[in-house]
Amino acid sequence: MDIAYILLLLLAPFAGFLFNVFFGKKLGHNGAGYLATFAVFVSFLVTHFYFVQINQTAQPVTVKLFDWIQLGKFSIDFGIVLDQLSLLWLMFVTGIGSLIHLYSVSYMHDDENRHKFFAYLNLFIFFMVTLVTGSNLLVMFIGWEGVGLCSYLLIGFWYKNQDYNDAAKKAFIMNRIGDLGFLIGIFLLGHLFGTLDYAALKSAIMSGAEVDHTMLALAALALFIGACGKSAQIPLYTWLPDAMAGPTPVSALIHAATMVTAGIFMITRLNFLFGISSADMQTVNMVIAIVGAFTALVAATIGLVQNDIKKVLAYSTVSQLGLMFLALGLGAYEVAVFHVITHAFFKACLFLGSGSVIHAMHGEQDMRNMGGLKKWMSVTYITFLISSLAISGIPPFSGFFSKDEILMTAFHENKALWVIASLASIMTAFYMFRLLYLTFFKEFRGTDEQKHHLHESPALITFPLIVLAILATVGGLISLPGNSWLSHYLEPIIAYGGHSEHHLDATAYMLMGLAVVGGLIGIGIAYAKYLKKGEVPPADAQMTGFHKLLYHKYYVDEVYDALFVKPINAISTFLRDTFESALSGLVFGLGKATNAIGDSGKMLHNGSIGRYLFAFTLGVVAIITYLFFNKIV
Amino acid sequence: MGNILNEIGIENYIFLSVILFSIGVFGVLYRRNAIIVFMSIEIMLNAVNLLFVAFSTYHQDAQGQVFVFFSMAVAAAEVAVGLAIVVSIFRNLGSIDLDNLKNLKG
Amino acid sequence: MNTLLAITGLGVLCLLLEIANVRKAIIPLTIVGLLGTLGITVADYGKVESHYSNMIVTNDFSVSFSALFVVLGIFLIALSGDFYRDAQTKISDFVSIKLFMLAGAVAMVSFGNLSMFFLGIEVLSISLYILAASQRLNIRSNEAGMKYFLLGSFASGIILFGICLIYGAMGTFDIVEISELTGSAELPDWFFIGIVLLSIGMLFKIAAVPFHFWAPDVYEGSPTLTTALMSTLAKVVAMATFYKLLTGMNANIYYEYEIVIMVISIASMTVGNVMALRQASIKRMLAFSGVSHAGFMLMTLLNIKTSAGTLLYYASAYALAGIAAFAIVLYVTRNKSNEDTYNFNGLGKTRPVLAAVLTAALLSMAGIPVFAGFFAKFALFTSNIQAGYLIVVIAAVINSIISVGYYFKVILAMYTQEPTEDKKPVPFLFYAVGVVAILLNIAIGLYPSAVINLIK
Amino acid sequence: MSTVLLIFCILSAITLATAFLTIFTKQPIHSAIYLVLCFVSVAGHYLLFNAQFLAVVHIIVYSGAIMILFLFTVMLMNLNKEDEVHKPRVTRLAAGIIFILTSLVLLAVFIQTKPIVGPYDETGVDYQSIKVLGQVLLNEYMVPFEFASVLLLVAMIGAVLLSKREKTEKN
Amino acid sequence: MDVSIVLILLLAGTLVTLFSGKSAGKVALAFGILSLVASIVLLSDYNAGKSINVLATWMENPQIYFALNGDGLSLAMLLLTTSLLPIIIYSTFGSEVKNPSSFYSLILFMGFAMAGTFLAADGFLYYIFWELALIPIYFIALNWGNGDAKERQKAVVKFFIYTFAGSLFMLAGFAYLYTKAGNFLVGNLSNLRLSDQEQFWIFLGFFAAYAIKIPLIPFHTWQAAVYQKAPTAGTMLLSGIMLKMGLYSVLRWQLPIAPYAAKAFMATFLIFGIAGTIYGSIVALRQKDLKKLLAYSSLAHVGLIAAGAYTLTVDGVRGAVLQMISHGFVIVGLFFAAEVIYRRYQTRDISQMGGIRVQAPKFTSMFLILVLASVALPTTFNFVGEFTVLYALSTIDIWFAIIGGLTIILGAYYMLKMFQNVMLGETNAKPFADLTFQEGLTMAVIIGVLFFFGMYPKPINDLITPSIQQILNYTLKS
Repeated sequence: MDIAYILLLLLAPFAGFLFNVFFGKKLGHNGAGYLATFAVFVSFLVTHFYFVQINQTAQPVTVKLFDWIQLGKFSIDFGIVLDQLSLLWLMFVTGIGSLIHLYSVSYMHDDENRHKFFAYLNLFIFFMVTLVTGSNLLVMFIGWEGVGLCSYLLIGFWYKNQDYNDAAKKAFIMNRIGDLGFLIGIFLLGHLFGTLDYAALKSAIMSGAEVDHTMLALAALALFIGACGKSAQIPLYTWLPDAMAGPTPVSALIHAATMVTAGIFMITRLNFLFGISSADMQTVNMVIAIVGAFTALVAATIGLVQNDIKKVLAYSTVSQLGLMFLALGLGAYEVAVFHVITHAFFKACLFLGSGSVIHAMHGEQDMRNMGGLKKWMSVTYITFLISSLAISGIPPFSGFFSKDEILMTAFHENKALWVIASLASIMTAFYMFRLLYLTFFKEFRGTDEQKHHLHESPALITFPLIVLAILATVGGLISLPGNSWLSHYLEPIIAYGGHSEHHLDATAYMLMGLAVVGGLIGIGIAYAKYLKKGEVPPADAQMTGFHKLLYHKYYVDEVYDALFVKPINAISTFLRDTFESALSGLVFGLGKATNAIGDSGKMLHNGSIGRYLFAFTLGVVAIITYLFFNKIV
Repeated sequence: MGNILNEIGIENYIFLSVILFSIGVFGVLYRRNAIIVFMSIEIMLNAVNLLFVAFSTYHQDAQGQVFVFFSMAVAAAEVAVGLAIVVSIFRNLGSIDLDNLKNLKG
Repeated sequence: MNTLLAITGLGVLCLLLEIANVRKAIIPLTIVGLLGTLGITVADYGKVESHYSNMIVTNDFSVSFSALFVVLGIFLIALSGDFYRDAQTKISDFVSIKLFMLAGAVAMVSFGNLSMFFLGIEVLSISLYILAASQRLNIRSNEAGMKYFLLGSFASGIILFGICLIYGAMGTFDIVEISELTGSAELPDWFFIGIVLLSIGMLFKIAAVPFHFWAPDVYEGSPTLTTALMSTLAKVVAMATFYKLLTGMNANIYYEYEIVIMVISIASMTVGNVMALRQASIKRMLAFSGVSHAGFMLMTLLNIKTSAGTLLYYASAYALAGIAAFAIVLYVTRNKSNEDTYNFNGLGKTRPVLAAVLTAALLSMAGIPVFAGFFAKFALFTSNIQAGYLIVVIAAVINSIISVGYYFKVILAMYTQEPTEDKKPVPFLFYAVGVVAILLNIAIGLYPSAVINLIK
Repeated sequence: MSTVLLIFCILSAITLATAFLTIFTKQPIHSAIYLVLCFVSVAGHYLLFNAQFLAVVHIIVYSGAIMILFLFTVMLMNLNKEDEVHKPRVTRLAAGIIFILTSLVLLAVFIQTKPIVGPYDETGVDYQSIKVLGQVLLNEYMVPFEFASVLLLVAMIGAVLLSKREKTEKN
Repeated sequence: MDVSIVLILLLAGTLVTLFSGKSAGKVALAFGILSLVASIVLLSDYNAGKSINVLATWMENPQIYFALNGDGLSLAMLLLTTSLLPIIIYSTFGSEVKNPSSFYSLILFMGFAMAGTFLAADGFLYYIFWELALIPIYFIALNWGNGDAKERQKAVVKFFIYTFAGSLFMLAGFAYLYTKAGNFLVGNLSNLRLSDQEQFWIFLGFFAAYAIKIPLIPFHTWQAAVYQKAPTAGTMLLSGIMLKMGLYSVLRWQLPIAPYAAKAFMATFLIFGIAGTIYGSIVALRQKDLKKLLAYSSLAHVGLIAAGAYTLTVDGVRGAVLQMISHGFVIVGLFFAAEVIYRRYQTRDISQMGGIRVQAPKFTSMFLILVLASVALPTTFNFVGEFTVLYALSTIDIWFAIIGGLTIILGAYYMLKMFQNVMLGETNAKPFADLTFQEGLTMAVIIGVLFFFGMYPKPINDLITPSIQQILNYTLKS
């Protein structure tokens, strides 16, 4: 029975994909969209069914579908495991997924390739489900690459624009860099333990078998590189802001709520590996924490000055993901998971909200050309405000709880990281409200043409916004400080007992207070700057100094370009034009040389009988001389 | 009848023959006139014939001399054919200078 | 013996037919006669006999090679009809000369006495001189005849000298006696000098470097049919005779001599192939290719005890491919003033069958499988590795590579260039000879043991 | 020095000298005459060996037949004047060097060989009279003898073939 | 039924096709499918444990057998050949082929020779098939190729001479082996106890042949030019099947016969292979000609396959074989895509393409799937192979896997860049009709195979593993 349900879970989106690919165009105007939504919703229902079940039984469901790849030491089957972690992830993947599908029905209704869009979205859900439910690393890798593919397809959805295509390509390739790390990690683990199955790996590691801990740490590091690629951490984060080229629902679903959290999912999934207490592994964890913290800070600083509404959200996503990695690095897996969930709620809401704005503005994304939109779009405004408060960590919104947990963990483990993370949080509050003020307050700065068309989005768009806003508000309930349902729920997953729950002591309250104050400071500065003074960010050309550096994202793209892309292309050109022809010339050269000898040999055969006779006689003399004066017989 | 070689020595005949043969070779290399070149070849053949006879005496055996007959027949045949070729070249070219025969080369 | 008589008789018959004024019958009759001769020859297979004071011996070697020569002779005579269409009055002369030449060739592989060998080689040579110069109004033909004649008589002189020295050492011309005497301790050094001089003469006949200079010029200048004859029959005959001389006289080849053969073999392959690369005339190219094949065939002498079969096989493969190739060359260069490669342009389009035959022939020469040339090369390699001459094998490998270069030049011309002229009618015999020869080639390529094991 | 040896030396000197002169003389006619002398001296050698029949045949074939053929051709071509251009000096020099080289090498080879020790065979049996020769030639060497006829036949056909005017030529 | 049936069918097909005039294509397709069916029957016979080998004496002296062995590895390669053959033949149906009877006949003949190469168990027979395969492709490239005739000749002749040169060294090696073993049967040759030095030379001799045929850098210079100049069917034959001849031969002949040398050289050849992978990927990056780009991509892939084979581990070899098969399909598909474009644009210059997606969505999807398969996206067959190979490399040394693994990054880079430049962007001014039924079917079949075995490679795996195990037993015996 389980198999049938699980196949339904897995294949409903896939069936949606196939149906939309082949027949989507014939399904009428919105048919494809509704079909796709329905497919995801089916998955959601199945997920829900299992979610309820596991809450009662706490028994994970494992299903082996078929043997897949055989290696000398072990074989890899195509297996599905539905345990607490995967079900949790599935809940919001399919849940938010359904909402965003619904949203897209309206959002994309003018696009001629709608059916493809929904097909890709369904395919994405399918791969995401695979990623989450796979019972071993390689099945996860299928999903891992699959969601990367969908990301590629959806970023480049408007394929006529080569810049978008470049962004898509960039996303795919940067992900692949991470994927290589992932693969190396898989190889190392496979080599060490002879299995890739989570359960088997876990028991092998937990049983304390003699393994090379350095190799284990290396495997963990390699896997983390994989996570960096997918979850946009330094140094592989630059693709995510560019990925905003895709339609906004895509940004919400893939590049905020679900796919980019795959890295966190993977590390949490493998917490029995990352949690090993060896010196080498601690170094790895430190690296993860530091990378996370710095990503949070760097992305936040860049976010401060971006003018594209979606870019701001993108950097905010990178920054938040950094915070999650910080938590992972510090061993607080359930905290990271908690933040993933709340982040999924409010960031999806934010993106969808920005989508609503962009929809109203007919594709305009530059905040400098917006302003005062709350007059026209009240629902959007309110949901946006709630989400902004949530992300800024203002109680009682969900973000407050999750972010606070991270900060608290950081405070206990490493003060420096806490400082960095807190700075990032303050900045987050600032740029989110900068965004809010620039978009919804003051006067409209766009053209009259745009102004004329401003309107609130239809219900299909606002409904998901409202649902998500509610979730963003109450999401914190799942893990209240001191009494965390989530920690309890995830207990079977966390191998080493998780980190000790923080007691609600004075320090905790002080930290909460500090965080809230920090958030408020950020909001306050934004208020002063953009609402009170009414500043509008300067045009691109007028930026100077640090501002310009930030605006250009520290020129990281340019540096990468100069360090990797250009040299490789230059080498390629060199090899193509010079080396290849030289190599080819070498082979031809042998032929040419032989021909040249042949040509000069012609002069020897000059037709003169005299010369021929000379050669003849000389030959006779030479042979006789050799034979009879060399060694007498 | 004694063996004449006891007084002269087969080596001397070999040397004579070799030198005569070499003279023939020299002539072939030295002259351009086809006829003279033919003559040189005849000298070579004669040198060998002479040696055949010397060996025939050496072995006190008739076969060597019989072979000389064949050799003569061959020489005659060669000369006949060779001269026919020379004549036909002369008809075409008006000359029998071997150095003029350089159309075929390369 | 029977073969020799039959062929000579046929030659005389030709002359009589001319007198009887039935020219048209000459070629068909000759072919039928030769087919009969082939039967007579093959019937002798397996016998070991000697005739007339051991002047002529019959054994597997002589029978196999004689049969090959007769087969080649049939092909060559079949091609004569069209080739001499402008000289009908002389056709009996041409055919009978070829028949006599064939008799000489048979004598050369079945001699039991050096006198038969010498006469055989002279009959062969003189016939070739005549045939080379036979277009007497063509200065190129004259020149070819002259060159061949001069160098050939020169070589004859050296062969004669060699025979003379062998006689001086042994006191006999009978090779059985000679081979018995070589075992004795009292072996005068003259014998070896004689063998060396004889070898040099034979090296000239097979056109090995550095005695090959005549070959390209003579091949180019001679009438094409004669070229075909020289490059197939004459070369194979000379090589077989060379082999028979060395084995028959039990010349006890010693190391230095083998080194010389090895060097000449490598040099022939290399010079032949490298020179062939840049030849415009296909006849010249085939001449140089022949030089290189001579080098290949010389490799058999390095493993002389066991390589008779290999030699027979290589010779058959080479000669059959050569005949097939020349049948096409004859067709293409009919009424042409030269034999340059461009004449073959577009043959693949106008005459696909002929082009396919020529392609197959060239592929065989290059040593590509299923064609006999491949197995021939392979057998050579194996036998030389067995003898321990790896260097020759490596040289042969490298040379095979070079050879592909020029063989493919012609193939390219046939298949990639546009035809320069309209189709001309093809005489049936050209088709027949080309196709039959190449089919034979492929047949022995598929069943090499049929040929290679003929001589045990 | 015995008389025989003396005769040998003189004959050899004549043979070599005339051979040289054949080559060096510019007039083809003179060359031919020197060659005849050379042949005659070779016949002298044959006589020295007591091979009378061979000597006679030699004179008849070479001095008689072959030389006449040569002379006839020379006359036919009207070559009896010194119109032959010499080969280039280098070639001649090279020819000289080759000549010396060839003779030296060949001589050296034969000098090096094991010397013949002891007296030569003296069977006393007649081996070179016409009778014996005839027997050998027509018994043992019957096949080659017949085959020589083929050779001559080929040469004859060839000579005719090469010199016969073709019908087309007349037009 | 034994394996010779396939050879007989293909040879018969060659002859029948040659004389079937205008309908040659259909006849050839029929024979191709027949041989596929025959191979499948053989496969089931083999799986049922029936003997499908042939062993007949061809000649007594020298001792040469007409020996064909259908073990798992050979059958896998045979199936690759016989399944690609109909696809390749069918793929040409959309374009005008001049002189079709010769063309299709040559294709079948080439299939015959390649199938023979994969089946031959006698070294001599194997060599004959090996060389024979060269002739048809030579003529196909020469006569039906494209581009400037002079350039084409140059490239094709170079190809021929180059590969022929390599194989002659192999022939010399076989000749040497023959003198040692007295026959050519692969089993006997593998059981020879050659000295280390002998093995060294034999290995090198074989390597000359295989390195050029595969091709490994730096012996690859013939490849790009020939791929570019040959007609697409020829390129497919070359890249889809013929390349695999070299790789297969490494496994079948080189490793078991010269095991010591194989072990001694292992690291070197791993580096050769991996270097080829990186090199090919980098050069592919800036190619202007679509077919050339695919040629270099092929170079990159076979480098990795070769590296897998030379790991001398079961995983490496198995991965290599899987990769050989999957690469065969995907590269045929990709070349076909290039052909589809060529049929419409009459060019292979990437700079003249772009903006096709708008006009041809079906084609775009299929092309994209092939591109993704070629960059080894999981669920495609290529991933299975590449993963296995990389895993095997990692067991030798993790750095091999890391550097070899760069191919998944670089591969994605050049393939996606190509895809973007060819298919995406503003609508092309030139019209582009979407796939015809014939074209669509061709691509769909290939894609189906890629996905099916991508998800379920077990049948192939089970088929090849025992023979690989056996080969490695020979190789690794001390």
